Amino acid sequence: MPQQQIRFYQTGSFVVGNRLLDPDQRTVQADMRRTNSLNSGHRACQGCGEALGARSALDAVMRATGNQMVAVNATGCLEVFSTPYPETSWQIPWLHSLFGNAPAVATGVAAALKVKGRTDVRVVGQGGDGGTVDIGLACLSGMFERNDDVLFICYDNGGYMNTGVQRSGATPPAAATTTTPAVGPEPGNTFGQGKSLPLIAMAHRIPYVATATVADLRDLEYKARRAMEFHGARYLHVLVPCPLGWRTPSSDTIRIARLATETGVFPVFEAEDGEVTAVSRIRHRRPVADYLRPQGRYAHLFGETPGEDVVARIQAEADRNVRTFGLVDTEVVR
Amino acid sequence: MLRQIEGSRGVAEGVARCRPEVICAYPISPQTHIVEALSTLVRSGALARCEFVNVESEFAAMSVAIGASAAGARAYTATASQGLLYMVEALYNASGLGLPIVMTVANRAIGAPINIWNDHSDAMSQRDSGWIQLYAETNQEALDLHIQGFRIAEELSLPLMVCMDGFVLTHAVEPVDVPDVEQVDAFLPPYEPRQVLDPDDPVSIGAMVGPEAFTEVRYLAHDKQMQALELIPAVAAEFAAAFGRDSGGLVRSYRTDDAETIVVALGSVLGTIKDTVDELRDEGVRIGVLGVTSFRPFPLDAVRETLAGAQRVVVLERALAVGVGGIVSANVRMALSGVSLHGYTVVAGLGGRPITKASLHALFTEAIADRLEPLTFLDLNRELVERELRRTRQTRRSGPAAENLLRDLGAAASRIG
Amino acid sequence: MFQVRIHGRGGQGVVTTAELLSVAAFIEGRHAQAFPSFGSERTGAPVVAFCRIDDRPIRVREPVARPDAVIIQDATLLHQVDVFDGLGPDGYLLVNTSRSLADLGLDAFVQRFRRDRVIPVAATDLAMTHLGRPLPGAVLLGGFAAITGQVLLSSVVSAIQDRFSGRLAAGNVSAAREAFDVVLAEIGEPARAQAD
Amino acid sequence: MSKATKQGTLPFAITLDVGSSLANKTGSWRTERPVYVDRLPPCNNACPAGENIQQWLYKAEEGGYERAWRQIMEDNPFPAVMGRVCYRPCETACNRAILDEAVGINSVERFVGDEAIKRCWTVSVDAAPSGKRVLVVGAGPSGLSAAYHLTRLGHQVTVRDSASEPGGMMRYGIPSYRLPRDVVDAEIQRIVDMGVQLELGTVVTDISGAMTDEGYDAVFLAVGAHIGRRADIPAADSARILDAVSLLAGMENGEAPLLGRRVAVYGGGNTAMDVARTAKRLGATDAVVVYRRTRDRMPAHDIEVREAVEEGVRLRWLSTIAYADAGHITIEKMRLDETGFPQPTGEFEDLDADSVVLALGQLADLALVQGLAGVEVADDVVQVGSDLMTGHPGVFAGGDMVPSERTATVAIGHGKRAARNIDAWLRGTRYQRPERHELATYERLNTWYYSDAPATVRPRLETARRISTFDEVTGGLDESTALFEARRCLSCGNCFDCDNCFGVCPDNAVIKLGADNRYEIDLDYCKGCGLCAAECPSGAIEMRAERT
Repeated sequence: MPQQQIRFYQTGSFVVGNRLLDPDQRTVQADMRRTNSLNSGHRACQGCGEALGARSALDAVMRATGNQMVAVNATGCLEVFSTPYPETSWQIPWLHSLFGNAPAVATGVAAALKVKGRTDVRVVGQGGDGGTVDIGLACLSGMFERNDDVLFICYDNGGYMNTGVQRSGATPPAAATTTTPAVGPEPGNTFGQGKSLPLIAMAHRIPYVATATVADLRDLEYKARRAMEFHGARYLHVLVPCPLGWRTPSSDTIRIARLATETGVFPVFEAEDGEVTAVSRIRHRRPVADYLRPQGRYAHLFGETPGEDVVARIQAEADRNVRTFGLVDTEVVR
Repeated sequence: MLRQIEGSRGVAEGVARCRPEVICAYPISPQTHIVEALSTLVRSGALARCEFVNVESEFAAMSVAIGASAAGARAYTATASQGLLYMVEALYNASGLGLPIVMTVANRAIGAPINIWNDHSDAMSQRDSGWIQLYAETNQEALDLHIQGFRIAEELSLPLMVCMDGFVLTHAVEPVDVPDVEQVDAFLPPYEPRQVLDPDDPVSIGAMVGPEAFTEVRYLAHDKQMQALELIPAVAAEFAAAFGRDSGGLVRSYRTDDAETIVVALGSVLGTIKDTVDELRDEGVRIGVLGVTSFRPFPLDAVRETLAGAQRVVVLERALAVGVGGIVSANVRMALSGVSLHGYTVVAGLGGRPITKASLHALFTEAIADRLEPLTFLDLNRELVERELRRTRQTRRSGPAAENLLRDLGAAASRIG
Repeated sequence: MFQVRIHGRGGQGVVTTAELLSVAAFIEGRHAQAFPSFGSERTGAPVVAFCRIDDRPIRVREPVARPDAVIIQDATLLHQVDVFDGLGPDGYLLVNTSRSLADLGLDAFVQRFRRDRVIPVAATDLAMTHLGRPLPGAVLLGGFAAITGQVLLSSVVSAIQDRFSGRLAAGNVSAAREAFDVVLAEIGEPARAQAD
Repeated sequence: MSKATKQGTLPFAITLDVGSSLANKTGSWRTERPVYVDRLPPCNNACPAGENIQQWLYKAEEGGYERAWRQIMEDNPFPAVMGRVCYRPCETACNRAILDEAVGINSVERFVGDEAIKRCWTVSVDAAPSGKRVLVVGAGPSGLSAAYHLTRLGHQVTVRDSASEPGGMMRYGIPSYRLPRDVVDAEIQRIVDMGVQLELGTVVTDISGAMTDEGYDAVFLAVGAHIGRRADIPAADSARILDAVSLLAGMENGEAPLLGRRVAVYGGGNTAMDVARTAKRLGATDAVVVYRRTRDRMPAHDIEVREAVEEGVRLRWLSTIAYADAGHITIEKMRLDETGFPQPTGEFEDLDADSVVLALGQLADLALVQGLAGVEVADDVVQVGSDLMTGHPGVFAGGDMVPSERTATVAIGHGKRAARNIDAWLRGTRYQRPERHELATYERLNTWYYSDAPATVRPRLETARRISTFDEVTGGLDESTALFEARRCLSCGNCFDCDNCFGVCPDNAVIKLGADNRYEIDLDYCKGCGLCAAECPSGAIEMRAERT
């Protein structure tokens, strides 16, 4: 009989730890003295996944580095809601330069710290999917290719939400944005081949690449901490639902992220030197419709003229993920 | 030590003596020799404690410099032409954040048509980017301006670009006095950032500023450049005292005291102009030249002071504000508001066209006789453009102008220039 | 002011030749300025470089249009580019060739110049002998020193040693020396009093 | 605001001093606020003994078995007994059953109860002596439970019982292979040690006398139901017919009844199963339970039936015994009418049986209330109010002798209820049942956070050894399995300090108070997104609209 170490929680997937764990096993977010890298008073929407993801990731990095860290932020929601003059919500040394250059700016900071012998201070670059997979991609790829000592974190909410929900390279197929009506099967986004930045990052053979979601903050923390055990370029891709852009209730942010993983739409895994080393198995596999239906951006797939064919294509994508990453032991959809 | 070396090499040696801690390199002619030379200096250890980062674009180059500077490192990069334009967004950001980055701009034309040769279109396009712009007349001055540049930039927390004519200077081998490390160390203290990313004293740099404070922020940026009007000559004087050379400053005049005609120009062409001025002086013409070293901030008072006494001003520009004409001229006119004299704008040396003494001699003679058009294109091949204009008037689809012109020029295109 | 124009092809070290010449002059405490015909010429394409030598600081930046001397590193250019353009009747002309001017069919062209100032030098051959590589530039400067007297052979030699090292330096030096002797022999006596 | 830091004056507006957004009270965005609530867990709700199951599991899962045991003892003095014989209504109600399998509450209770016996934990009486004396008639689960609680409430209690040993049905009704006697003895002894007066072999007949002459201030009647219900089956004189209750009681007194090799048991209750299984253990080769309805209508609990069948007991549905003779009985087949009532079919069949044991239910011996003023008897049981008081002031009754389900657990519950009401009555007040929370339903849970953890199966004695001995059939859990089982509890409807709300708030608007003091919402910053409520595993947070 395996000893159930953690009460209530799926081993390894519980949210933030609890009284039954040894203090050193508890998550940073469970710590009354956690650093709150992003403190209260920020102007993020109610139920913002990005605010939650950013605080959790950076708190973990702070814990891992003994607060010896610097963050560089791309332009975007996170930057705008966290630092409108005269107030900032950050508790860390933080620099915002431009939309498309955060990885390069982070490289610059890392270079400066290196030349000053402050290699104990670690650098984190962060941005939304626009600043990462679109306008920031060239700088990011350069940072990867040079293997600069930077952890870059992408908070992926699948669109340009800061400017009012426009399509980005990370907007999933069939999702509706304010600019997709022109391109996709109205009003949803087109089906492309997709743009998996984690895979692109892996193609650079950088030491560490991982994906995570706000549905599993413990896993997110673990990966942020793990990333700090490496030197060189590291990439963490975090799925952060956006109640505004996804048109979901603010209280559903985590539930939706969970569904993204349980349906296979968003594979959660780790890779080292370009090879997948671990995947988070799907616990109770669900059909993609369970993930799509609650989201307003997919409402057109479930209206008077339901888009079964579209849903089927998305299901096929999820199935591919499940196969590619081996997300479930047995191929049964519950 | 006085050495006979290529301008790019001279600049690299000068920059190295400023001990930059982070150098971002991306190739583009005619700047490339500078970062190549710096790379070897880092390799050889002549430039120690320096991170040399090979970036993937000029945009990245400036971005890396921004990060490095914000983290308290002395940052340097070099670029030209399209490269400068490619980093424009970051240029404004660097000045907005008040990061004292120093950058060499090996001035080069901007396409299309693509053209690798020298003019000032690139740097001129960034005159409002908030960067200080200093133009070098010789390779010696180019080197010296970098040493002064770091002083000025870091004292004001403003980025500064040293503009030197591409090829004309960067590729020219001439005597350059390369100062000793000790000399430079004594003149240029280590970088003390005004703000820095420090885990032990964290701050948020780069906040979003709304209407309630944006005007003030911009005003303060302008005020810094006004302070530079004081600082630049002060630093130049200190430099002269320490190195025994006149370099930099706001403006430099040559034989202007009794001049009726004063030519205003920037950069390496000043040398050729001075020779021409001497020739004309020998003919008894009262002519002089005013070299503008600091184009940003623009020294309105100094320019006015020199020009106020003259009867005519010929502003010779290596750039063209398409649709209006002169860029430097506009600034000179501002300096002369209220003063009535003949003003001529001459656009010369675009895309590497040589500015010869002969042409200048003729030009000035015309000017002195006040037979000059208010806007003149030096050595413009009238026949050629007329033909093209005729062509375009005749047929709607007359093909690309540049190629037509080349066709008309024929073999001449492959000629030296 | 003494102005030199050097013709050659990309990859033949034309720019280096101009630079070496300027350095030689610099070594003698004179003012010199060397620069290429700014362009993006690739290997094999016709290229030009310039050098000015003067006793006063050189301010002018225009290309050399009226050279006092023209050095042709590659004789095959003779019929492709107007290499004599701007060269005055008293101008010097140094051609890298193992053949005679007649063989090159240049007689007609060089009529207007002083015979003793138009010298063919088998620079490439010399380079191959001493260097094992077809780099005629430095070699021609030996000839240039002899024919123009603008710079001393010793200065050319130190410029070469300053720029190159080891075999390359040694080879170039000995080749330059031989070129100097060859040209001297050709023109009988040094153009300039050897007192200094 | 750009203020002087170690770095000197920061550049105006562009650079800001950290953490300054605390000045921006985002609580003003809120239209709903999260509120922490406590709900009634279904297990607690279902427990006839009124145990706070969730609470003692919470303590047990930390390994705090003594604290868990003391929590049980607040309501029930028989954890070790209950951990064996309770029919587990709590597990039937358990929300976890919907997720995977119900939490093995009963098994943990037994583990904790046995721990208490092993470690000799005792309960102290802290209440000041009230000077009141209470007579309890009947030393069964109900009576002893009442005695236990009354003692803890400061009253002096005497328990009288006609039997020679205390425990009532726990001893005389339940076979020892289900409930070893040493366990019963231990838990009763603990009660006696608290100062309860035990007078055995004493038949009480005169209640009012006891109150007036002996000066008892109140009486609690809990005599149980020990008389086997007879059914007049046509039978030959030579037919051997016994009744279940006396048979089982006889076992306890060491008299092995002569049943023969083939035994027919008549009835469908738990007692029928007990008898059939006992018969097996006494060497019967064939034990048949004859019942007139179908299995699903059997009053016997499922486990009982299952274990009986495992041990080789045969069941005959839809049958009544029409005639009993020596060595065989005649059975008439029945069929259920539309109302589910069995109707004779006229088909008969013979069945070999050396003896017939009647297990058709029990009756209470109500002689002692005859003539007791005000006490009303109907349907063979004493009528009581919700406070369990009979029509006779100061005389209360509970257990099998009052209208209710007849299980030990219910009896123990009565004991507690009676004690509280008696205590109130003695103090001249009325016992007020505390307000009950809203039920914690499965829908309110966020079960994602709970482990996939199937229930621990208790070790069971292999059949061969079972039917040959009276050894205890079902074993207990060891410490690790008990811990595991305890930790399967979902804590339905009540905060368990999981830190979820603290962690998932995007605005850091949940304040962790620490040291099991739970949390509090920081209304200065809470934007009312509702994530904490949605992600609370146990459904202990509720969103309430802000007053407009």
